[in-house]
Amino acid sequence: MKDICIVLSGEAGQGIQTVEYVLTRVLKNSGFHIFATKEYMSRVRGGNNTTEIRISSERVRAFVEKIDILIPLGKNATGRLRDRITRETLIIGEESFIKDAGGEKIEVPLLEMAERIGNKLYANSVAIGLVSGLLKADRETLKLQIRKQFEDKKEEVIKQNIDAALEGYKRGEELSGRIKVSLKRDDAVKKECLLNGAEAVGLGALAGGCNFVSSYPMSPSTSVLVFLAQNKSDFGIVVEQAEDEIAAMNMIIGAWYAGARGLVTTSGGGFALMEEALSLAGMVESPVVIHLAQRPGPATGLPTRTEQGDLNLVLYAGHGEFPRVIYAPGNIEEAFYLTYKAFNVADKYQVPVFILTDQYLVDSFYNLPPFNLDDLKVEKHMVKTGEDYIRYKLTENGISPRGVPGYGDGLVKVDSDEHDEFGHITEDFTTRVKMVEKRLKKGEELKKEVLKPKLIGDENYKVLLVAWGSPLEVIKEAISDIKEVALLHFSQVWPIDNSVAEYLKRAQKVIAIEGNATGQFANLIKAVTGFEVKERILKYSGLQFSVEELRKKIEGVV
Amino acid sequence: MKDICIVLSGEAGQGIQTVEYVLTRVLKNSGFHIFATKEYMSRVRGGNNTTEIRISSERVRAFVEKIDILIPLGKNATGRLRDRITRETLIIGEESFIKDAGGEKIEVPLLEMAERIGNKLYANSVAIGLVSGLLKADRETLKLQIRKQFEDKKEEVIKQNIDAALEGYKRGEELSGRIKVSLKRDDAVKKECLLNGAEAVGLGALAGGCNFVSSYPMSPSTSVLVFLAQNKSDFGIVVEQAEDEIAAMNMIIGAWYAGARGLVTTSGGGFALMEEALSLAGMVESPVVIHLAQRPGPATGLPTRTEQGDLNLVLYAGHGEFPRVIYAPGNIEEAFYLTYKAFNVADKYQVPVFILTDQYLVDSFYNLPPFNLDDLKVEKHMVKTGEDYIRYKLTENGISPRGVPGYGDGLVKVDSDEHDEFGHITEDFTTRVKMVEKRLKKGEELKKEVLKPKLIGDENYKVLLVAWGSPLEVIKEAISDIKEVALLHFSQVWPIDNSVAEYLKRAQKVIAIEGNATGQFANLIKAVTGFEVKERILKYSGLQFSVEELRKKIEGVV
Amino acid sequence: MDFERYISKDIAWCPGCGNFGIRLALMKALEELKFDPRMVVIVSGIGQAAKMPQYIGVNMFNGLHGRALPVATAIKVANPNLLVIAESGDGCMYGEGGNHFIHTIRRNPDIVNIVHNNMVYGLTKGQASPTSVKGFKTPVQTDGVILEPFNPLAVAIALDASFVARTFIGDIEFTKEIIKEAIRHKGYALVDILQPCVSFNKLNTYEWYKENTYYLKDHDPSDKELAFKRATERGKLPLGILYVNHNKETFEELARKGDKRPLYEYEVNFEKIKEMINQKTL
Amino acid sequence: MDFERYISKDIAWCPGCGNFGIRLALMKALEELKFDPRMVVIVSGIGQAAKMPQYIGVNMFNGLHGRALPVATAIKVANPNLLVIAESGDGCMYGEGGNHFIHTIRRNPDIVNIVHNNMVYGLTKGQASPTSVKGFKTPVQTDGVILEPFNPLAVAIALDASFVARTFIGDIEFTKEIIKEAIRHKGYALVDILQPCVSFNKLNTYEWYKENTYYLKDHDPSDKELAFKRATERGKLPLGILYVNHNKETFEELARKGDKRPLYEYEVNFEKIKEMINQKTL
Ligand SMILES: Cc1ncc(C[n+]2csc(CCOP(=O)(O)OP(=O)(O)O)c2C)c(N)n1
Ligand SMILES: Cc1ncc(C[n+]2csc(CCOP(=O)(O)OP(=O)(O)O)c2C)c(N)n1
Ligand code: SF4
Ligand code: SF4
Ligand SMILES: [Mg+2]
Ligand SMILES: [Mg+2]
Repeated sequence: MKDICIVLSGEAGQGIQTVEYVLTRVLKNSGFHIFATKEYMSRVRGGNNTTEIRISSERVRAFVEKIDILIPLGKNATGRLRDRITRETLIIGEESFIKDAGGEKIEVPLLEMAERIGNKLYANSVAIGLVSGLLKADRETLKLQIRKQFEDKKEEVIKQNIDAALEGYKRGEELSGRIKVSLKRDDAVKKECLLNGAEAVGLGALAGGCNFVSSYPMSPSTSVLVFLAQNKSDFGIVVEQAEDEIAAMNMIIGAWYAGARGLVTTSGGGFALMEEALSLAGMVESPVVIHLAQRPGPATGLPTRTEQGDLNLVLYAGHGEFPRVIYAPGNIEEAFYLTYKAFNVADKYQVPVFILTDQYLVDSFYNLPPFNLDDLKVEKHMVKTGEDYIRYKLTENGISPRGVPGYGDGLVKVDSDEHDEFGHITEDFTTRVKMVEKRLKKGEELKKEVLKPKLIGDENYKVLLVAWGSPLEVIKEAISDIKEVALLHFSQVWPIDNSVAEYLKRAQKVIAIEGNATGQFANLIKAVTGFEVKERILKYSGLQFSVEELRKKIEGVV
Repeated sequence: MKDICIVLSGEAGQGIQTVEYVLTRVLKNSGFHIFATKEYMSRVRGGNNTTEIRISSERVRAFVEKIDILIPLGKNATGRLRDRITRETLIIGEESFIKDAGGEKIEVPLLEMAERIGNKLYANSVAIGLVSGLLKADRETLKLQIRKQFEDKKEEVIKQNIDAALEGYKRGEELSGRIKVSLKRDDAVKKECLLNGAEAVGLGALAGGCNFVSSYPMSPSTSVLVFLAQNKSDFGIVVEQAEDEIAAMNMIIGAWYAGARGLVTTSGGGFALMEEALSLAGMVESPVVIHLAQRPGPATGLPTRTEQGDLNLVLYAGHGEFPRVIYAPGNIEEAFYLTYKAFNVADKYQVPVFILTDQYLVDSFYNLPPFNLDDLKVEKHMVKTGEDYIRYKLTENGISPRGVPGYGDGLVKVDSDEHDEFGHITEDFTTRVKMVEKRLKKGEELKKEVLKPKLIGDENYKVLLVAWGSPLEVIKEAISDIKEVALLHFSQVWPIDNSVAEYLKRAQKVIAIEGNATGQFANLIKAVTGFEVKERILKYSGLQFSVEELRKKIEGVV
Repeated sequence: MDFERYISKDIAWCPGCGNFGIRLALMKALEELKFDPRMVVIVSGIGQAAKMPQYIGVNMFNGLHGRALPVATAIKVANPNLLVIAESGDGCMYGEGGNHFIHTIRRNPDIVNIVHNNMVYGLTKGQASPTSVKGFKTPVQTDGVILEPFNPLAVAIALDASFVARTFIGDIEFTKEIIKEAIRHKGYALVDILQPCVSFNKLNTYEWYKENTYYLKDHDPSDKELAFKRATERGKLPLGILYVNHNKETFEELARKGDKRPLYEYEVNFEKIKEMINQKTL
Repeated sequence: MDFERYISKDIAWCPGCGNFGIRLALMKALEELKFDPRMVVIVSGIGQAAKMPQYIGVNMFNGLHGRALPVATAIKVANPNLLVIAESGDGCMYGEGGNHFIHTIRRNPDIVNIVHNNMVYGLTKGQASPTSVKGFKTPVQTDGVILEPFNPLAVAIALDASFVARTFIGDIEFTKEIIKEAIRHKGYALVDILQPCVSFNKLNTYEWYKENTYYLKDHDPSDKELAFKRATERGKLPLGILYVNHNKETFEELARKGDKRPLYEYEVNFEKIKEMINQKTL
């Protein structure tokens, strides 16, 4: 693949996010495929954060370690990247920002250029222009995007920022010879959209009919809450920041009881507090949709980093036994479609449904064709109650028609105690047994809707990689050139069915790739199929996998 | 085994518990082996509760379904026992109480007898006497125990109760010919003690050096809290009822931090609220001991019933990855020794240690020889800190010396964020990886202390039963006469080691016996060893297994 | 009686318990206000008090210990046409649920919050509750309670709750009237009902309450400082409406911007989603 | 300075943030009161404020968001010789930790509870906190806050907290003195410190606080009703010690019956256990 990887680096509060935002749009609208992801510290000012932007002639969707161009936006912005800087890395910027770094340095006095135009603060615009020029992006697009970015500002400020960007552009163009890769453009890309994982989850929720969100802020899940809050008026959604996670989850169950479609978004530690209420959902047979964006634990851990360490947590969350569904989207498209689907599945089976993402997925974005909404539909499984309505009617498949209060002539009685068909508390042992079996039957039913894992790569594989959730695209790229290797990727991690074993047995070697320290999914596969995935590539530093490290490790074992 | 099974039945509030308490002591001190267990509804008055007392010539420790003698203490007290009453069951009592029942009825006007002596309220004493007479228990012992029971009362009341008991005794003796079984007595039994599971856990905690308890009341775990509260002054224990379970668990972690030895006692739903704090213990590497008495879930479920449904819950509780230990005592002796041990293990490895019991175990009791305390010792692993003390020193086995504030010259800094050796927050990826590995290493170390499962029964088994926790004694009795069957019982359910597979492979057939609906332990065995225990005897009605049902089921498959 | 329809027949309370009176008062209040049972929801937690909706023929959400209020709030905002009552014991509402108590008052949904205040944990057999008086001995508080009792009225007033009342179930008629006022009131309404627990609270008996309470007279419930004074003064406990603030908008009015349609009627605007996605191409 | 020893070097707060002043005030207070750092524990939750003990050379328990108070209480009762400070942000103490706030006041351990009240969630980038003023717009509260702000002082007074004070970090000297008073006070002491968050709260700035606060003068902190009036009246926010009740025993005095020995010195009395077991044979 022909691609260029640009990294922006600076302190929290220096505006990397603005540069990232504008630059990715300029580049995409110039016809380049792009991918971007960030890593940042759990602080508001200072420290060191970076954003990686990959620009390519083909679709690009994964994190790489190599840095072709590094733009430090302040002092001490290159130290943490030491291991990723090679002799080929172009480091462009203020002399004082680049001086400590290795690589090929090109001094560009961004601050001075900005000041000349009117204000030091325009340095970020110069930088945006600089990169645009380097890649010969579309000038008009650059101007447009800068204008959009500052549209709330006075015309003079907008103009000066545009000038600054153009100054940068000029300097960039001059330097463009230093870039050895030449990228093709594709006009079709311009019509594509740029979305990050959080937005995809949010849009999926909207498409799933979500009209009630209650959550307590917690990185990295808050962005979904923010997305829905920003759009609440347009969609008539109730968005409530709860006093704690316990309230949030109980509210959502209350909301579903009254006929709303509710979502909580949280992270592992917040979810740990919701488990009693999850068990409540299991018992009262309430639908509920939970978006859990993973970060490294235990406890507070690394609040703004990524990990896949909470699979076991959600698999077994809550006391007692009741069924659940766990989706683990591998990319942005899946984040959208699975979140959408989660609402219908939750409603139909009256069970909790999880969307298990992580910081890497929610904070990454790439260009993709707009989702096709034509086949999407909010399937409401709610019924109008009759006089003789009973909430927990025993049925063949365990699913009872779900009524809501005030809709129809019946009363809707739900109970966290073991209950009879009416919903009244009972201590009758026979009823107890029937109700346990009723709830578990829904778990059996759910197996009929299981999403099969996807086999990617060489169908005649000797080595089979097994993965779930967000490493999908990284692995895909890593194995794109390796023969006899395939990836079996799970976007649904519970339930999974035994048929999986067939894939595994066909391989000479099976390797699990997971972003945790114990191989939770590999262990789950063994628990379900008895098949032991002995080799494991695990990462638990707080960072996502990179294409290079996986390629190396996989080549090492092939 | 020669034994007689007596069941007392009545409404909540009718004093069954008093009858049970006095009667079991009278019988034990007359030289009989006894076992008693109760089942009761989640209400304060009314409904129907029963207590079973088995009296035997040999040790007896398990619940049976058969009823030899039924004493209804009120109206409508026999209906729920319909299936357990046979033609041989003697039903003794007031005409109006016994009239609806099957079995062999013997009318004894308990109320009238009591009234004649002075007060209807003495009827329970008449009943106690009646049973004592039936079994020809020691009269002096009867008088003594009645006196003890009423020692706070006026002498007249005590006397009248004794008279009532003696009246009952007389009547019982007259009827004793109706009992076909004749039981031997054993003077050694008189020196044994009577303890229920809750008391054993409480005593174990005392022996383990527990000096801080914080909990929130929740059936069936509250009895341990009550036990420690009753003895707090004698032992200088801080006992605090917290505002909620979250506070309780955080308090316990705080207490250990300051050098105390803390315990929480709770049930599944309460524990679900403690999971975030459990993860905190994992991260700050705090010892903590958790007694979790299981009851049927999900949610409120059946608050006063029994189940083994929370194994998965504790196995995977808390976000992120960290080691833990789970003991599941099979009987009262184990409840004592394992709780004692839990404190030392928690302190040594600085990890959470669970005592996983259930309502059946905490509410059952039998006679047993007093525990030998001679080898018990509180192993304090705390160190006095030096000036240069660092809390999270990286060591070979992952265990860092644990200091406490105010003891020594160092500062003790613990952190729920990922931290460096000092305990300060860090985002350094290399440190992160080391700290993850440090924590997991302790999990490896813990494997060295794993309690091996016990093999009980025919060593040349063809059928191997696998069980954990409280069904131990029931299964033991059930298979005592069956050849080629053995039981592999686990009193520690995490970690378990692979060697287990050897036992399993030697069997022609393996059957898991568990008090839950999904076979959680069988699934765990598969997850650990790959061995699939296909056959399962599961119970999830809210009741414990009975000897008879297990015998039948096991014989069915042998 | 309509509200007797469709209930659990076996009432699990102890004979003589104050809960029976509360049930009566509540059912009468609903009857007299002519509520359609189908439009009433009682949300409760866990405890003896929390069993209430099992015995009244209205919609029921018998949830978790301590968690009635967030559930009730969500139901109300999801369907503002329902009468939503959150009802439970003192342990449930002020102990386990204390955080929701505070923040629900801040939210001010138009719900009625009935608390059966028996100053003890009934269902779990007699431990201290947040409102237990100092020195009250229990199997856990063996030396007697050492914590300051929680003062729900004072806290509610401090948070400017929109309606704060206390009654004693020895007077069912009065309790019924207070409940009716609470229902009629727009906004969060706290009704703390003093209720003897005949099984586990031998201290705060019917007699004790009679001797230790008085009816508020000539009290101006709009005077917050006065209300606070009444709520905190030593001596007898005031019965009646202590505090009312009529000038508060409700949570659902603000969160729904006046829209009262039940959320179950909501239809997704896929066109708008398309538009949003298209925005993301720019 | 002693308290600078053994700390995390990289202070992660924003330049200009009020947290720096609080750190200074606290360190000076400890210094002036001549505390041995080894006998001081700061327990915090999670948030910007909660990072405090990372930057002070005393014992540190940096626990979970919202849970500093139960940890602090346990430490104090397990070793009454330690000075225990529970310190965190407004979201941590009054939001997630609201239930512990209430019940810790009821318990009255002799700890100091310092709350950095910046009326916003700092660390998570600017959502409303319980003390955010109505109308305050954030990325989540897009139409502005609609909940009544939480009034910590009024609630603390309603619960008869033994020491209730508020300061503004614009005045470091005053804050230091109040902290010293809080430390000297026996029993639970709340110090709510108004603290500008320069990054996410553009409404409640240094200027805003200056204009909207006043120093209490001639105030009698033993007068509870007056304290309540001051805490709840509209207009400017009072600074100073609002309320003190000297007549309260502490949790650890009552729970430990006066025994001050650290629990780590505790030795098990196996003889007594034997005796108990023997009792069970009778
Ligand atoms: C999370 C959780 N913790 C504890 C319990 C056990 N529990 C059930 S009811 C109750 C207390 C009941 O007291 P209160 O709320 O005052 O109600 P009352 O029975 O007195 O009416 C407790 C502690 C529970 N069900 N759930
Ligand atoms: C259980 C849990 N929920 C949410 C979070 C995320 N979180 C961290 S700090 C914080 C709020 C911080 O606000 P505040 O307590 O006011 O402190 P500040 O940063 O303003 O000083 C939140 C919500 C968390 N760490 N844990
Ligand atoms: S235990 Fe107390 S509160 Fe519960 S029903 Fe009985 S008397 Fe009433
Ligand atoms: S975010 Fe606000 S509170 Fe946090 S350090 Fe920055 S200015 Fe201070
Ligand atoms: Mg109560
Ligand atoms: Mg704050």
